[in-house]
Amino acid sequence: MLFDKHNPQTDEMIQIMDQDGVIVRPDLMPTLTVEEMIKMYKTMVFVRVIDTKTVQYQRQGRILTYAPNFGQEATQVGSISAANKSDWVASAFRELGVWLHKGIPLYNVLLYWYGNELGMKMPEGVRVLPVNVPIASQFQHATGLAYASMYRGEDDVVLAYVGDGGTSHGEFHEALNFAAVKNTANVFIIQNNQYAISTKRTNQTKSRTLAQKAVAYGMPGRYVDGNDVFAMYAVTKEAVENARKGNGPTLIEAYTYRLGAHTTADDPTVYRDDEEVKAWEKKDPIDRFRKYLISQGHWDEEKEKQLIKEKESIIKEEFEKVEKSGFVSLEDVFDYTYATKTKLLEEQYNNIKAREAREAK
Amino acid sequence: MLFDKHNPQTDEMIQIMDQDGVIVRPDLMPTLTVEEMIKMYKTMVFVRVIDTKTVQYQRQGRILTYAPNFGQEATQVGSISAANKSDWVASAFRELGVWLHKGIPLYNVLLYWYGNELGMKMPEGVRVLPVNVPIASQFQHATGLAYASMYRGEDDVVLAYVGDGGTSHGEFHEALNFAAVKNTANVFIIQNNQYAISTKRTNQTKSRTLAQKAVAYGMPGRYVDGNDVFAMYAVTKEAVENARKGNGPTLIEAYTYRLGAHTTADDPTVYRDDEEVKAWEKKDPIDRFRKYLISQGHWDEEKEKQLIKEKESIIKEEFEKVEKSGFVSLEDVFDYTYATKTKLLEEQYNNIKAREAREAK
Amino acid sequence: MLVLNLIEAITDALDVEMGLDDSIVVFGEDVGFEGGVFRATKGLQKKYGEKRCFDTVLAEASIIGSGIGMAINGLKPVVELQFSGFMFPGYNQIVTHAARMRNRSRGAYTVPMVIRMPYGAGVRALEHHSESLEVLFAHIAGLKVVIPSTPYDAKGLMIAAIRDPDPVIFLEPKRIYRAFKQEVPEDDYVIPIGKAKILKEGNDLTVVSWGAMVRDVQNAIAIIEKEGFSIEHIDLRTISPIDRETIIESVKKTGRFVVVHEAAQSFGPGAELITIVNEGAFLYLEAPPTRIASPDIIVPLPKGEHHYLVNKNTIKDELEKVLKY
Amino acid sequence: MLVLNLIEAITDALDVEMGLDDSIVVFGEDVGFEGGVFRATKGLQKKYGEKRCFDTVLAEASIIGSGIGMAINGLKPVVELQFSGFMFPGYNQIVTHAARMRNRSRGAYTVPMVIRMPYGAGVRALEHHSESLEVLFAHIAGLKVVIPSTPYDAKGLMIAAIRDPDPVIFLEPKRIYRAFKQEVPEDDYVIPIGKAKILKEGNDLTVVSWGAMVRDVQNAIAIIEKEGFSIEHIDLRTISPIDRETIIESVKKTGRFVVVHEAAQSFGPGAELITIVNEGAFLYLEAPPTRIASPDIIVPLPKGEHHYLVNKNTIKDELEKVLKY
Ligand SMILES: Cc1ncc(C[n+]2csc(CCOP(=O)(O)OP(=O)(O)O)c2C)c(N)n1
Ligand SMILES: Cc1ncc(C[n+]2csc(CCOP(=O)(O)OP(=O)(O)O)c2C)c(N)n1
Ligand SMILES: [Mg+2]
Ligand SMILES: [Mg+2]
Repeated sequence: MLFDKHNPQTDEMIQIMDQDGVIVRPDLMPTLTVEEMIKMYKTMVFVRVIDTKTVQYQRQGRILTYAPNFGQEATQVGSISAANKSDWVASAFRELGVWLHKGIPLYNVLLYWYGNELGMKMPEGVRVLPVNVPIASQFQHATGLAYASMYRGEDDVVLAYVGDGGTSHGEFHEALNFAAVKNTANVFIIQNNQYAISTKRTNQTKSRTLAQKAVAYGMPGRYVDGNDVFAMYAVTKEAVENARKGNGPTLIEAYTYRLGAHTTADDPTVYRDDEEVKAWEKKDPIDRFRKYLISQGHWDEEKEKQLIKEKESIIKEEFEKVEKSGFVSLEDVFDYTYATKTKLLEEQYNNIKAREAREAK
Repeated sequence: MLFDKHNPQTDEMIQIMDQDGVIVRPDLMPTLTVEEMIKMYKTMVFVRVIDTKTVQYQRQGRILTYAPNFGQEATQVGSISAANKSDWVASAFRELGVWLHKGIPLYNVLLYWYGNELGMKMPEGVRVLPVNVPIASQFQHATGLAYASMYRGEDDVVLAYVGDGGTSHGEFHEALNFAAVKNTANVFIIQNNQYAISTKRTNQTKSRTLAQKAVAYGMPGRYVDGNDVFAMYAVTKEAVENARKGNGPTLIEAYTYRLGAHTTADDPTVYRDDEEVKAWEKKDPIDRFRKYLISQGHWDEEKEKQLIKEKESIIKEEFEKVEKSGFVSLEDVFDYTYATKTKLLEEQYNNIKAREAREAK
Repeated sequence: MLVLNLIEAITDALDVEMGLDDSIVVFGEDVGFEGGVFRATKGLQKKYGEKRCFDTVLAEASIIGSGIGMAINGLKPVVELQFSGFMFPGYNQIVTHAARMRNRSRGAYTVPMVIRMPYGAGVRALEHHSESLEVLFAHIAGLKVVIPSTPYDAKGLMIAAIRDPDPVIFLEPKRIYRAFKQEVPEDDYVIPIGKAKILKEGNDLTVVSWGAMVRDVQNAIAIIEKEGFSIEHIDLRTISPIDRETIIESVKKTGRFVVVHEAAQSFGPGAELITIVNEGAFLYLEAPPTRIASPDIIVPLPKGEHHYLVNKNTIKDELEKVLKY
Repeated sequence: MLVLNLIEAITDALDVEMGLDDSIVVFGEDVGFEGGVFRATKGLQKKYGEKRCFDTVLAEASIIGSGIGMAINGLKPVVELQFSGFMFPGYNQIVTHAARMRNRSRGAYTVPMVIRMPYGAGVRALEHHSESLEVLFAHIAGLKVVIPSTPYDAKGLMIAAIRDPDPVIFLEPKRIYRAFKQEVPEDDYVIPIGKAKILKEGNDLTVVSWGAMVRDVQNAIAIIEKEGFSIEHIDLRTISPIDRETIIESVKKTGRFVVVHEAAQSFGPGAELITIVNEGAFLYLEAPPTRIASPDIIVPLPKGEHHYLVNKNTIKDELEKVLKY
């Protein structure tokens, strides 16, 4: 156990790599192969490229709303890389790095933001719950998923994500308490990006760290530099393996920053200074990781250029496919209310179908 | 500040008087006049007498349901004695000692349990919210009451009570967080009586103490012997005065035990051992206080006998009055839905009135 | 054949189904060790172990929400809310998740879950222990809502609810939990959700009721039929989806319609039924379709409750009015 | 006179009333510093200070619940829920406390509070951002429910809601927040809660609608009247308590009735209105009273939303059917 001496009630944040990409705690450095690191790096860059492009598409009026992840790529990719394929994820809506790593096709993600539920139909074997809009409520599902696995004697772990704002919600509290009492294999990750829309983290709660909220549940809490992909990986790995062994849940606070807007409907300049943003840009998780990889001889400018080019063409291609996907069919809108349409739904469906046929003429 | 070195995360429980009525921490002993102590003692005995009698009445079929307080008298009376007349109370349903101290007439309390809402109409100047059945939801009202006082620059404090079971609820969490963020004058008191109906405290949460949940809100937490009236008084006093000075809320766990049934509808022998109950009977808060008072020459057997006789005759008298109160009028049932009856309510009222007139014939 | 009251029939249904299907888990506040405050789950923990029947922490949103997670991951939770008046903290999970997971995931994840709760007034209880909230569920797409009125139906509907691939709200009329006993088959059987039951055929008037009110209506009908009227009495059994066909057919025959319910009048379940009758049998109506419901007030505490509950006399008087219209 | 759109009229109402009454406090998620995600409270924090207009933590039950405490202790809270789809976590506080405190305390404590929330579909939004939930409030004794359809009404109703001694649910049709502007008096004025408005008199058919739907109905009526029909159009404005008299009088005159709403059909608000018409004007009816409502499905995401929303064509077709019945 690496981090069990960690006390989330102090200001000591777990960091392994500093903002210059230097490993400051070699003793804590996780064992990752070069391939694994490169895979993580590539996913992080992919997230950045997708965000950049999608925000552009939104400005061009080609997509309605989008919640970008700028600055939170290490939090997401570092944590999820510590999980197995068969581990579950219950996320909110700002976890693109998690979703891509878990195998949700980019097409699906874009289709969802484009306004089609089909995007959140998970492909067989992708154990991720759909985008969850009511803040913090997904934490409750996470405990149930874990209970069911435990019930069958399976050792799958459930990772759940929430924002700093979400920690204020009653559902956050109830789920953590349930998990601790039932000793379920849950890892609860707070992406503390310092804001809930316009509301500052410091106005959200008076606890010094969000990780220390673990004390309320008799659960370990970890306060981690969320822009340090290695710290995120190492801490999550320990929590995941601990849970897998039947030792119960952990709460992790990933201390990070939302460099972009809350969603494309939001204008962050209304409520925060440029200076603050600039200070955090220096801690950029991708820059930091790149510096490390370059310093180790695993990466170079040429590869970077190629990677970006490649990813840009993928997003372009996938988005164009999405744009061609058209509307959701009337069938789809009706067919998933129940396993079988009720007679009344059948009737309502037929009425609308007839009206649309008339209108089409 | 007496207790600010106290750490609710250790097992150290604040106790001033031990179970033999001996003052073990004279340094912490609050300054109370003999009159004040006697008043507290009398209220505690009154609660016990009322509980005993009312449970009897229930067995005789003269009252429907009742939630007795056996064993929790020090928790209730010790804490509320530390508050001012103008301080507010948001309690649950098992706070008889609090209510009597605040000045709710016994008649009202009995009328309520008898099944008449009028019992919870507080007399002018009694700042207590009515019995609150949905567990933990009253904590939210407590924060609002406190905000309103603060808003007007008044220094009233709001004491809120909840059970150990209630700490699991989302509303508990949200209210504590709100209070800490807004720095309201709230004192949150958990009557940890070890059970939520049949569910043991140890199955309710894995935190070692309930007081340590304060850490989640960056709020002081106090772990107190709830059967020690002096400890309850001293700790609450500090929290109340601290809040009054504008230093924000405190969470207090009163570690106590429900010696009786959850309510008269409950049979505790189904889910707990006699031995456990017997062990706690030795810690009885009234016996303990009495021993102290006798040892100091403030009390004796004769006074005790008289007190019980006097209180017994009061409850008897009041209950008989209640039994004569009859039914709730149709007016009362309709008149408080809105400030003014809607036309529809007027119509419904008239219909029922006419039907009842027909039936009466 | 067993001879059971309504709550025993529910216990029996749970027992039978748990015996047949390992994936069923039963939980809620005080549900495990002591078998629930009404003892609906009595004996199940002893028989099936703590993993399959357990006490939860005091948190309704967590009861429903964790149940949703379990259902997605292969279990069939049957959860209890102690009283329907305490469902509100869990309502967010019911409406925004249980009812929507199938649609949100386009069928990849489903929530085959039963949410049980005792409901209704007339037991002289504390505040929040007497509510009739069927509309708050029936108005929500993605939920089914069931209310039995007899032990036999309770068992068959509970088994149907457990086997249903979608979330079912199972409202138990606690006023008649122990009101009477009935023969109930020992084995499993199903009463289809969505099918009303014609309790009694008749020609002059159709009366629809459900839950505890069925017996009050039966008593009123018994009196009225002595006056020579012939009344058709339908037990709705499923509040959503409503069996419109059975009701409409009946009104086409009788020309008159009354619905009787415990829930508050305004925006209550009766309004939906009257509208269905308007939609399906308007030209057959010989009198205004009528609802008999509780007034739009808060359910009074015991000493005022007699003012509140629809009683036999009200029913009788109203039925007569409609018959003589 | 000011010329304002609907959301500006709400801001203006809050501003005017806060100026007149020190006890009004305004709060909710993001309501203070940035003035709310729709900017309904824009400028209020700057003008009245952080104590009177502030951001809350992300917790709806705490927003409502603390508001209840404030109201009991002398303040008049006007709280915002960011979208009506997020009211569910606060619903327990609304139903079990805001609606009941007066009754529970026999008038000693009251909750003069306004709970504002944008509601309704048609803005091509994410899940839970398009719900029409008026029934979930209107069915609850102790609440009043108001929905404006114009800037003028929005201001007058908001001021009435703030001055009302009981809790008022104020549903704002966000689809028309900025759809059009209207002259609005600068000073305070009140539109009484519980009073519908006859937008247009007519003889052949009564149509009731509210909120964003009013404009769609007006458009449909404009087309139909060209065919020579005369239609009476009523804006309900208050969903609870309903102005039954105005509706019944109108149907007695026209003999035909249609209600149009965005909320789901089953157990929806239309059922209550149809029942009221049955109760008050049965013998005047020349055609079945009819509801035009959304289907009983989950509001689709933007690429499917056009299937969902009742549109002008549906309204026109249905009105014609009733007129020609
Ligand atoms: C229950 C609920 N209330 C309100 C909202 C509206 N809302 C959407 S995102 C958001 C802020 C979330 O902040 P945080 O939890 O920190 O996550 P972040 O957006 O920063 O990733 C709010 C209030 C919601 N989605 N759900
Ligand atoms: C929200 C809610 N859920 C369930 C109940 C039913 N109930 C009444 S008392 C109780 C147990 C309360 O336990 P605790 O908070 O420890 O208080 P105690 O009764 O021990 O004083 C429960 C579950 C309720 N009143 N409210
Ligand atoms: Mg955030
Ligand atoms: Mg307890």
